Amino acid sequence: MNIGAAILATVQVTAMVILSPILVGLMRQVRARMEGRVGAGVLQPWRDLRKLFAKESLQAQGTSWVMSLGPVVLVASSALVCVLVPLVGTVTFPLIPDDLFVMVSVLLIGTVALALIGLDSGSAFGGMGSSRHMTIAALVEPTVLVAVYALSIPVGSSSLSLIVDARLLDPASVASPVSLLALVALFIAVVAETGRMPVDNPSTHLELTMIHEAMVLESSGRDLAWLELGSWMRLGALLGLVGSLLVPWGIAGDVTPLTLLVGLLMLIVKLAVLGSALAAGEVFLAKLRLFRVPELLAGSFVLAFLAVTASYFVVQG
Amino acid sequence: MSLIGLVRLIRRTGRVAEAAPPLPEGSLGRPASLAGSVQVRHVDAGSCNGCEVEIAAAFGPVYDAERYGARLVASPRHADLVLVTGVVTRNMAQPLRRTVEATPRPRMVIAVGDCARNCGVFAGAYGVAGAVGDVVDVDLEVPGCPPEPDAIVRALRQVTGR
Amino acid sequence: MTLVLGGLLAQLALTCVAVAAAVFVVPKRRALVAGAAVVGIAMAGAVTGVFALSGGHGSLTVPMTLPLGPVVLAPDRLGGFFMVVAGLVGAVATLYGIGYVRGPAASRTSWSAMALFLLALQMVPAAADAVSFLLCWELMAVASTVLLLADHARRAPVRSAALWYAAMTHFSFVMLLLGFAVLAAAGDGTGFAAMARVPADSGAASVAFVLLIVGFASKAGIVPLHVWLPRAHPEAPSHVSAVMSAAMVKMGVYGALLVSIRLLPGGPAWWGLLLIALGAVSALYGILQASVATDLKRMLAYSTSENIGLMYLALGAGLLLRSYGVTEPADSAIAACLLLVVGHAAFKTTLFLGAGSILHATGERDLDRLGGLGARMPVTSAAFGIGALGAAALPITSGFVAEWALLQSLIHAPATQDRLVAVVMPVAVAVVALTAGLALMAFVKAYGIAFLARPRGEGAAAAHESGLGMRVAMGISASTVVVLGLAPGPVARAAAAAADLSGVGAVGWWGIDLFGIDALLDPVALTVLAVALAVPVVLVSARLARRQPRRRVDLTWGCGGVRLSPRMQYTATSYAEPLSRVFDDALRPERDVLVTHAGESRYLVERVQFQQNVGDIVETTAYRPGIRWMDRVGVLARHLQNGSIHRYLAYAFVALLAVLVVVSL
Amino acid sequence: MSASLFDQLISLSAGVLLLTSVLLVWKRSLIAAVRLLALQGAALAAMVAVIGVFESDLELLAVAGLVLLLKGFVLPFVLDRSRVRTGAVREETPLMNTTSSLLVLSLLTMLAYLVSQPWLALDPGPTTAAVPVGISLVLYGFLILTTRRHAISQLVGFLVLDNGIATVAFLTSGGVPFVVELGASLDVLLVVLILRVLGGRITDEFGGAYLDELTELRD
Repeated sequence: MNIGAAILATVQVTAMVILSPILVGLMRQVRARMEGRVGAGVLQPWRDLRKLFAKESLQAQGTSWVMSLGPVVLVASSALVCVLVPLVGTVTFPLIPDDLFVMVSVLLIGTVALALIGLDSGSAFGGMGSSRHMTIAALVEPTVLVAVYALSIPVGSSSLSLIVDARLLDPASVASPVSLLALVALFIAVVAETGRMPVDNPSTHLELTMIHEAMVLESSGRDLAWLELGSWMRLGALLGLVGSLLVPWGIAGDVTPLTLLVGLLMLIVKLAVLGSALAAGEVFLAKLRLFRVPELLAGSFVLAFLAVTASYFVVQG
Repeated sequence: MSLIGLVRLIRRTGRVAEAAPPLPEGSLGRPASLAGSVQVRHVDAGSCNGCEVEIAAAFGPVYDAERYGARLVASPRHADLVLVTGVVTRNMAQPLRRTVEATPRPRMVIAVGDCARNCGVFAGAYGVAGAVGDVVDVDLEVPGCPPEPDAIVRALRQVTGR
Repeated sequence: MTLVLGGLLAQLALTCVAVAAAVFVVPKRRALVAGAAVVGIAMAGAVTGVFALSGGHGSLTVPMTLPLGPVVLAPDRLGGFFMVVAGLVGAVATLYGIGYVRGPAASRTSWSAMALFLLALQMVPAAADAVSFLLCWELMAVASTVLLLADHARRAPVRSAALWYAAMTHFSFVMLLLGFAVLAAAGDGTGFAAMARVPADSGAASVAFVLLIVGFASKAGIVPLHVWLPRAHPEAPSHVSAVMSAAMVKMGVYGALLVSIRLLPGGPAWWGLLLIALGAVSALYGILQASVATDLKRMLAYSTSENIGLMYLALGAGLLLRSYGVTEPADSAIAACLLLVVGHAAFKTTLFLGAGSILHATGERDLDRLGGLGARMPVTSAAFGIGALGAAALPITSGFVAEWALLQSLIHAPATQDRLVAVVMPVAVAVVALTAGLALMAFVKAYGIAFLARPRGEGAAAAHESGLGMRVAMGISASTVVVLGLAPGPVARAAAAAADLSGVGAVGWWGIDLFGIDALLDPVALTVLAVALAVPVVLVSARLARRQPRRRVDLTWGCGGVRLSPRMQYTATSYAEPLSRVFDDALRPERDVLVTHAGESRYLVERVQFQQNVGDIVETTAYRPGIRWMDRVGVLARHLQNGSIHRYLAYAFVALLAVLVVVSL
Repeated sequence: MSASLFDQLISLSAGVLLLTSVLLVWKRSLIAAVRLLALQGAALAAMVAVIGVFESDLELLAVAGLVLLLKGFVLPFVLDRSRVRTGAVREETPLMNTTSSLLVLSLLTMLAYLVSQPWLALDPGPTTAAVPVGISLVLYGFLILTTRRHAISQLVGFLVLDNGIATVAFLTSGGVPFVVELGASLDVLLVVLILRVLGGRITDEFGGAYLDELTELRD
């Protein structure tokens, strides 16, 4: 069990390290095509990363170890999330159940690392980004946990692999209103957490409208490369999670070369479809004013809440 | 515009980017690590905004400089290339030096437009500190008043090599 | 003589030694000698607690001259649990205090009060009947008031804080007195054993429950009875704040546990709902105030309100589920409550000690003037950082484990199949989640603003690391936060023993296993995995660093600006601004923007002044009118007492007549 | 139609009813409101039709057609016309901000589930399981009525309320006699038309249809 889980963990992390920049490249490419551009190609994020790793890092006076350690923490937390989420398969370490609460808190470690980097730079921009980022993170939290609650009710556990396995056994449950409401809520939370439209504009150049970008304005070279990679891996893992919950088929229940290969292919397909859909959706959206973001989050909270209430009464009523 | 209207517009418009011209012969001593990916920080050192319009066009859908791996960024910390326009006014001389200094190495500086190269029509004006080359080291110059987007894209392609 | 009895006797003896040392040793050595003795009291208390927790028995009867009867001390397992917590917190805080105290906080009175305070903290959970409990409770209140008043001569806010504290703590005392009186009457005896015979579904039990919970909640800082907390904690010396927040306030939780699972087990469902409601309001309000507060210690005080709120919520959930007969999730919730007690004790001690070091080094509590302390005070920075991680409930700290257990027990409530539970639990999960999110924000703010970037004030720029004793104390408490986060198993076992819980245990040596609800967490395994994943990243980073070393530059990027001053950085106020706008209705901050125009011009501005004050809305709306009313009554009452001896004699005469009339009837 | 399919279809249409009304509270755009209302009407008609097919009740199917015609097309159309006439696009300043109304919404849903518990206990089944949705709709309708200020939003709230009552009626009594439904529907239509004429007149006279301004009419 442990060896199988270790193999699966390695496969998942490696796959996400390789795939997540390509996913971002794909999303940019979809967007470029819809805008009538040619686009830089899906491999452009990888070219950017390669270049950034070769560049020097600058450290301004007054900044501290957070500037250099923060990016490493972010990448490590994203990698841990990639292990905890059933992306390719549902085999887990016996002592480390893929508990959703644990996953969320590991994700939050990365959030905190980013926020501290923003504050450490000591510029007005960094503080601004950090403050907005944390405000949104705080308000997303109820949606995420209540959605988790809704998902956990049918199986009586917050373990992701159990939830996915249960969905495999009973495909009808995926399309039930409860599950759909919870997934929509979770998806809005993912959008907010990873700084996509309409909460944050990932391609903005205007400091005053930034959230994520403002925090990393001060980072350069390999620090920036780690930060980008870490954020992309988060995006990939969370989209993969939504994908696994929405379309659980093809996910590996045990560790053999064939099942792993099928799981991996399914993961690539799911990520490609979800990423393209997200990017295409973003073309139609304008960024929300910062103080209207709580409305969006309150809405997603209501959906999650309805999912919980309904599932109680539907299951037992 | 409604959702359906936007979908129609997207479908009707299709691709607006012009076909890529052949890769210019670059004899530029560019750092090998910048191949394929160049992040650009733009500094307006005292321009009349004519060059800005052209730069915007170069990164717009028609010329689409992004397809060659160049991208505008918000901070010199993220940049490899500083794109300077306009004569350097007295108030902008120090910020320009700081911006170049804030860019991690290997880095390059491109002076865009005649003003940036040799002060153009503003030469000798009282608020002018000099051309870009007088303040920081310039690696590449793009002539023109203002230069055409094509020229700017050519210069960028010399750096990215795509 | 049993071990427990020996421990109790040792505490009393050490208290005598400590008071004698405080009174007789020369001021130069007083802190060291008296402090050592006080540490001894606390450690003896902790050891006694361990004996009691592991099932040891022992009873100590201290005869009193008062007509109330002797004080009987006989700790049970639950009491032992709290004795361990209070003892360890007291020991670490006192160790810190030895190096920290200066001026009036180092006086004879203060050290004697400290000894009595720590003794009282041990005796409250050890008390075996209501009278002893109330006496110890009062001793605890008086000793802590004296400690709080240490600096009263120099600073007016101290006096006001002490007044609020004294008033609230006596309100609490009166409520407890009434509550225990009702129970004693119903159970025919003041012993806890006699009280436990009162059936929980009787009317008297409910009346007593409400009175006692109100009394304990006011000690615990539950909203709306929390008003003394944000005043007393900032003004007390920091090591005293640490003990007050991490140990004394917990006695309010101990009291609630005592009433609800030991004296009156099996109460109706609304008891649980009452506790959940109190806890939820308290948690949300506390953390909202904490996240917009700029005074570091005030922020920590509100965060205490929040954490106690979570404990009440957990206990309430446990009671609610028990009343539906769902034992395992209920027991997990109560275990979560105890884990929160331990976790909070560890990280709040660390945070208050860290705040004390900052105050010591910079003379500032205002976050808006701090900054850049990470480079100047590395040990404090590390300790405070770990404490902040704990308070934000992130892995691998004690706070995380506790909150994880709480959430797990809440989501396993569906087993009850009841609509009330179905409605309450999602709300509880949402409250816990929002609280966790806001706590994250609050503590990122506290740590990031105080320790990172550049100093915002002169005090922060001139800061220096604190002395050895203080650093050691902070180190001990910070490592406790991590150790408890890594190895929650033993604590879970202790909690299971203390409150007699089923379905809660340990997996392996250190992991926690809520096998009753099929949820386990092994932080060590998680950490090993995280480290295994981080190692390649670190290796790649190191390799790249060798090839291309980091280059130091002068300025952070500020758009090429020439005059970058530290005042341009974000402050704690600006950090919380978006949040205070989102929660405008709940916080009602007062904002003033004063624009001074240059000359006659409407367009040229000479100066813009911004002022913001986030008051405590509970205090302004609920307490102020009451205080005004009491003031008026007081003015009227003055007419009764005008100094005329004839009038006083007349009062006595009237009273005599009244008594005679009553007797004759 | 099999029982499980019936089950799924009922819960699906109930889900659409609930979702559209949540969106009605969420969105402030009046254009979206009209479209959502049409969708809601269609979902209600679908629910009636499903019950009709399951119970092989021709009368119910006729009612479903009527509901679809009236609530899916006629009423939204009338509403849209009056919206165009007042020239309003958005509910600009509701009395309660969106975030708060969404939170209130979740509390109302909870309340709806609580009060409908006796029904569920009495006769558990797919139709009764959807009763809370109807009650929620009634409560949401009241919420919209009390917190919105534009006359069109008021009409929207009124129609949501009516849809809620209709949902509960169809689900609990297994169908309303055709005549009764016809009468009720015509009443609603009449109310909407009268309000529409009134609103139009008021707009012509005063240049706006905000209720706050209408209080001045009393003087």
